[in-house]
Amino acid sequence: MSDMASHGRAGYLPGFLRRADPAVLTAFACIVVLLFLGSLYSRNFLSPEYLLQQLKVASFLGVIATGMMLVVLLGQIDLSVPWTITAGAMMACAAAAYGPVGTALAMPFGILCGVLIGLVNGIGVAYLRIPSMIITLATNAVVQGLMVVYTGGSSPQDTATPAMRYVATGSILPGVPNAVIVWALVGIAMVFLLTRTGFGRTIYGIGNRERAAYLSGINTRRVVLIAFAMCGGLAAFGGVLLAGYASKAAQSMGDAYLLPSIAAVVLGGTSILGGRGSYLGTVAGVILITLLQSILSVMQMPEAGRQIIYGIVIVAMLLLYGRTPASR
Amino acid sequence: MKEWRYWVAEQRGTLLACGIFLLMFAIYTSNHPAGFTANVVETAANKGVLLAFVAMAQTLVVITAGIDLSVGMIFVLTNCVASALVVGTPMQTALGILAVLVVGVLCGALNGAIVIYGRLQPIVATIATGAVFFGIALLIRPFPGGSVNEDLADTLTGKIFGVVPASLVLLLVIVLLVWVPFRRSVLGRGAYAAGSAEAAAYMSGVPIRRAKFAAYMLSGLLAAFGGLFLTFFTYTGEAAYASGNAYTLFSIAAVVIGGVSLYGGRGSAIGAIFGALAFRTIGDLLFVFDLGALWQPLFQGVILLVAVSLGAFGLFRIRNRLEWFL
Amino acid sequence: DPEIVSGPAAQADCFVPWSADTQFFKYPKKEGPYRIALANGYIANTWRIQMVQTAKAYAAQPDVAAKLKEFKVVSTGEDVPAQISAINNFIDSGYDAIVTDAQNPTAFGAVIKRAKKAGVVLVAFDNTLDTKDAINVNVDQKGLGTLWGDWLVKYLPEGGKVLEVRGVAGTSVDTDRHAGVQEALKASGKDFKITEVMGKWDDGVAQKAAADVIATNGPFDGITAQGGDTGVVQAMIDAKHPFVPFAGETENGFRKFCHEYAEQGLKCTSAGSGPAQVAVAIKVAIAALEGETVPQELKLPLAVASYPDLKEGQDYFPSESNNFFVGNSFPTCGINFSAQEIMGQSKEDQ
Amino acid sequence: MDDAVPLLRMEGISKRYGGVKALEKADLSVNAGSIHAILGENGAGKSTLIKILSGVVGPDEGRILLDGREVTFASPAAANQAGIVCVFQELSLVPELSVADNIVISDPPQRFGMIDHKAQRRIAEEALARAGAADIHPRALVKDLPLSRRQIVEIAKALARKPRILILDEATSALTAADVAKVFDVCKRLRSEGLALLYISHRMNEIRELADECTVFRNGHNVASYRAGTRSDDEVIEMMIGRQYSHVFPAKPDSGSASKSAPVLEARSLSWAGRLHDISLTLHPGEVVGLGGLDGQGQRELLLAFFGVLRGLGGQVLIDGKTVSIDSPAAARAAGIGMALIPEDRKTEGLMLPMTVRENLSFASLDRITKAGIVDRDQEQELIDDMVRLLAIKTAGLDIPVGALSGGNQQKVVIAKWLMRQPRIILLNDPTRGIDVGTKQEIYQLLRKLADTGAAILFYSTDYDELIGCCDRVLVLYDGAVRRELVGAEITEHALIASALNIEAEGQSAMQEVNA
Ligand SMILES: Nc1ncnc2c1ncn2[C@@H]1O[C@H](COP(=O)(O)OP(=O)(O)OP(=O)(O)O)[C@@H](O)[C@H]1O
Ligand SMILES: Nc1ncnc2c1ncn2[C@@H]1O[C@H](COP(=O)(O)OP(=O)(O)OP(=O)(O)O)[C@@H](O)[C@H]1O
Ligand SMILES: O[C@@H]1[C@@H](O)[C@H](O)OC[C@H]1O
Ligand SMILES: [Mg+2]
Ligand SMILES: [Mg+2]
Repeated sequence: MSDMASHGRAGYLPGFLRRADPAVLTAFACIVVLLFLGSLYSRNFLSPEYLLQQLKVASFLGVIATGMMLVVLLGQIDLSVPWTITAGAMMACAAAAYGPVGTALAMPFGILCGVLIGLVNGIGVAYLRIPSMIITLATNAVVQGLMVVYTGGSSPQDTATPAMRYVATGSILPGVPNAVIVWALVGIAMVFLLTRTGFGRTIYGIGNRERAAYLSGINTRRVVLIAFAMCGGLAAFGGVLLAGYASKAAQSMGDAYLLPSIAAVVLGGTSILGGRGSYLGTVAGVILITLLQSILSVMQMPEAGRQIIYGIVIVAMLLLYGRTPASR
Repeated sequence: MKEWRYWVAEQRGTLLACGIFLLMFAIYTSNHPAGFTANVVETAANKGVLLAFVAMAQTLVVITAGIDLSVGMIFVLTNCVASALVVGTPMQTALGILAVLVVGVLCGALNGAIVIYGRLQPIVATIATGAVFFGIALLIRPFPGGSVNEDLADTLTGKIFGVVPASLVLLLVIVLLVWVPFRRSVLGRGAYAAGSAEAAAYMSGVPIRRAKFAAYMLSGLLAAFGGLFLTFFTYTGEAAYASGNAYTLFSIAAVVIGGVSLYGGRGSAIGAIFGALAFRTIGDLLFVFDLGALWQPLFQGVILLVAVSLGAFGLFRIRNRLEWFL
Repeated sequence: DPEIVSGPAAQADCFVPWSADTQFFKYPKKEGPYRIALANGYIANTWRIQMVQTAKAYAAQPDVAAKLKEFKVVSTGEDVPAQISAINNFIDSGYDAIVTDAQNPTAFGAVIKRAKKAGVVLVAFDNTLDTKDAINVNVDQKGLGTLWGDWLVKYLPEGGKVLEVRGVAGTSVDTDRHAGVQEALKASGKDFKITEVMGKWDDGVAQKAAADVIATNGPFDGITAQGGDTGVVQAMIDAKHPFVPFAGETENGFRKFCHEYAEQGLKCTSAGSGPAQVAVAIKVAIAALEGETVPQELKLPLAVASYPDLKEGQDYFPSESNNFFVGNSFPTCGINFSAQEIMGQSKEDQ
Repeated sequence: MDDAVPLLRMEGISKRYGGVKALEKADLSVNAGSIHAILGENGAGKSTLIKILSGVVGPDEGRILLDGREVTFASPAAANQAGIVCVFQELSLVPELSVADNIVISDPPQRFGMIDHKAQRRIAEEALARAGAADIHPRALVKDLPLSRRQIVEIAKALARKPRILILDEATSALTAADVAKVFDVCKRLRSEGLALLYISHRMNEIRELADECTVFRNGHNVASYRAGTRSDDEVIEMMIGRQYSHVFPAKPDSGSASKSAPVLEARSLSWAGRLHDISLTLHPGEVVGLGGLDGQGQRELLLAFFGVLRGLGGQVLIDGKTVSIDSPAAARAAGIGMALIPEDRKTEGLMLPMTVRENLSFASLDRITKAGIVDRDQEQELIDDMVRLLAIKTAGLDIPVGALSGGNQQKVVIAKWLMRQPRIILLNDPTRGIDVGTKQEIYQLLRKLADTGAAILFYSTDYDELIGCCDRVLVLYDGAVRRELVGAEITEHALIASALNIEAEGQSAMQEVNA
């Protein structure tokens, strides 16, 4: 072995390819297998309408899981996602009650509320050093409380604005739902952030070892804070999209997204311990979860069977490619 | 350092949780219209003991640096099983109880096998097994119902000599029969060691897999005691998805309030019990303070936030910033 | 202990017994004013919030307030034991009557015994209790399903493909409604092919489930949904699914759609259980304390509005939120809240 | 003795990690009642060999003979069973458990199926006493002990297992002379009791004093075995590195020439948390200043204090004569201050092991190589190339995990990542711990080169030779205060030890002069 400076150029592959690990490829293979199995039940599972419909539904989870992935890369977790989603949706709708200005600012306002929740989480995790699993659990409860007060206390405006509806359900490119475009944009931004920016590097660095990152002169607390704020903002954005999709906001709308968003991130090969994972994997994970839920739902499987199969399939897929390396 | 100081240092988390609980419970009973009576204590004890079992179950896994997001579903599943089997003659009832406990142990063993031998991360593995457990619960109890040996149920949820809540005695017995022997066994120590520094423990020849597996199995067992007690408390079984998830999250909160480190290796199930009792008292405080109905969830959320942030006060004593990252 | 007496009940227009063999209770008369508590469980959905608000508004009406020394509300969340404990606490604290929307119909055996022993009147509504020892107030959930099924039979005389969007698995409300729908369709003798999905009484979930099933199993000739109806219609619109007869609940948003697309084929019946049933429950509790005769099981009329009789400003409110349940009055009981009134009231209240 | 069956033989052992051949057909033979030293550069395969011997990893090929009989160890526990006990280079203590718990961890005493605390305590006290550390309380948590004490506990733990073969893999690398002496006494006693000891160290003087037999490893293979004392140090080092070896330490400039320029860093009466007391010092461009003293006398804290890690610091820090308040490493490295800290533990403080060499190298310079937040990859590549060249970092590529590098090369990466910023003030916290002589030499030369180009260097080392060979001045700390300043020719082993132990000696009057 000699000095390897000459090896440098080889590292110039696009980031997502360089990081593409077998887990991601296997996850995509699982998607194909799922579709194949579904098509045995009904040809419609391969129809473009169904697939686009799935992509559209997946894009809500996709946006939410994007934020979740950021904090998971840090080795943290955000359990406040359910009510952050709801708060984003409700507050966006609420803003619409304030005339044309309110209507125009509805989406940014909803997202801003999510960012604020994320900031509280971030302060707790980064500055007060409370384990994220617990501080986010508590903020979830607080936000739920706030939303209950809001819903009961003042006559709520809960109808989505036309813009929200358009972003969630319209299609600016023929045949391609806007929601999918939104997810694609969020995803591209995320890939760029993770692979090309200094911020992305520090996310991975902190996820691997925050102490070393700190001693390298990184303001790790600020990075963690920002990541949580982004996670909150993205969850709220997901809520805004969901409100646009359903054309209204409702209290329980976030409940169904917590565990799937975590599962999607991990199924995509991101280590729950932080520091390792690629966005492409998260994309695969999101599509996997969405398809699995949809196929089980449509196959007229009773709820009990659906839960059992859902669980078994996740474990099976992880056993296929999500195992931590053997110690010996 | 004096010997007792080492003891206090070891038990700090537990003592703190105990203190928080006593303070909150004092506030509660002193504002309760009925005051500190046997009935009020019994009611609080029954409700607290349920969560205490689940929190103990969570503790065992957390000590190994894992987390069990299926613990609430084991609780729900064993509740459903108990509502089908723990009835009839004393003999049948006893066999039923045994079956319920076996189901719990099996659930824990499944989790353990997947996490330890399958080498999956506990968070996702237990999200998945939780779905399976719930599915099975729903198969057993598509609708709320079933029944339980009511004499036994009334005894265990009632009072002994009209004063001492039987549930507390039951909890104590389980602690002495399950937790204490585990804590003092080689496997128990192995579980702590694995949670604190798995590689180091392995290199030291600690049987970490067996220790962790034992922790997961006992966790399932304790969750099953919870499910059993829920059946005694409600006379029935119900495959309630929401409450399964709620108990999982409550148990995490209880464990943290109880001074158990989510990073593994530190804390005790006794602390988690006090954490559970304290957490339950947060809910009880609603009863004694005259809060608008719509403000109650917010109130609970804020108290929870304060309770879990208490640990952060230690932060201000930290003078070496590197200690943030331990 | 209540005496079991024969009917009819006092205020017979309102206190309608469930069936011919329903028992009647006569509790020992107590002197007012009374201390009454509402032990709610889950709170984080609009129906429940509307319910709690209605309870407060009802208790504040002058003639009711005059009879009450105290009216206390506690919401304990989804955890059954917490709700049981709350009721125990109310009993131990000497409340005269306790009204509850029970998280579980079968879990309250011990509480019922305890209330009986303490002479406390226990009234359950909406999610009622499987018992003969407490008063139950509810709409007929199975009857609701039957009503929906009959509506579909009426508009699909030849049978056809029906989508049934169900509620939360494992709840009695979902099971009863489902049974009602199935039986009605089967009783018609026509050829109905039913596809079921779970919508969890939630617009988002229902919409997603409906969109999936439309893409794979559609199109359908008729639809029935319990809760989440607005989302289901939205899914039809998004998928360009033809508008077909629809039997659903009473959300304002759903009714707005029904009005808007009626001529294109969205012929609806909209029926359900209004949150105002809590007021009936309180009313029964007071009557029982006053020593009047009350039925053990009390059946409330369904709030129904159907094509082509949906009236703006009465059955639906175009400028209001999509998100509340319109059916909120029980005229036979003198309970006439409008939903907007309820959801707006507390602004001045706080 | 030579024709008797050796206690242990390892034959033809090979082990690969991916593409890296850690060991290739390595042999080793060890006799009872002797201390056998294993020498070799970083990455020579020493640790891998003993990991195989103690059952932590399995060999790809080769066999192990114990008392002439072939054995295989499926786990560390199995090796323990056979009497093979290892003190690993990476400590194997469990931080959340107490010292006593740790000492008995592999086989705690039991009564009625439960751990017998009384017996455990007895065993622990005995083992601690044998390791010369009776002052460590058995109930103290390991995580509360400083590194040097932990290493002693580790040795006590090994002793409690009653080994036949005791392996010490750089067990003394964090120990100071006094502790090392105690460990040596233990080793010698064990030898006389008939044990075989395998001793790995990069400190030649230790090997000289202790070893009976030596085996030198290079590139995963044993290149020579000899009886201790039959080869000169230079010969041994040449066997290890496979090339000519001369002057370890670079020449120092005329003493005092640097201190004529204005100080770049100055401390006035620094104090902190009862651990630092009234420390004043100055550091000039072009100087290498050492921090001496027994381990744990506040040297680390002092470096951390400068680097902005400690809160509630008393006194003043001046940069270029102006008072500054540095409250984070981010502030310390900022332009205008330009400080760098090579931390104590490269694995947890210096590097992100699973990340690539590239990412680690540029991690502390991200602010310099990003424009509008975006990494300029060309600029990054240039800087990295410079550094790889400057420090001669041996790696199979820039996009492999840095954890796959040998210890010495990992340490070079840590140093390189800071040199990339061209710091004016370089703080080093025991940077050569666990580094082979060849690499050490390179580092010494580098330090001097940096000083010559105007950097100011503050250098803590547990190795006295280093302080003597490298430093223009040495500040000896005792109990958080500067006990003595040694300048130029005053820096001798005798003076260092005397002042480190705070011995009343001829140094006393000199010290008073310094303080005055
Ligand atoms: N887990 C591993 N994965 C990949 N490569 C490894 C691993 N462990 C060791 N190596 C490689 O094997 C070779 C031998 O390493 P080993 O740790 O045995 O060296 P050593 O002689 O103990 O060095 P040092 O003196 O630095 O401790 C090195 O090139 C190292 O990079
Ligand atoms: N290392 C020790 N030295 C002396 N006494 C001890 C030690 N550890 C525990 N004890 C004593 O043993 C008894 C039980 O201690 P404790 O309750 O702390 O044990 P534990 O928590 O079950 O197990 P562990 O000792 O592993 O923490 C107490 O009397 C305690 O003082
Ligand atoms: O009756 C149901 C009520 O209990 C639930 O809270 O909301 C939906 C209603 O249909
Ligand atoms: Mg202890
Ligand atoms: Mg080594």
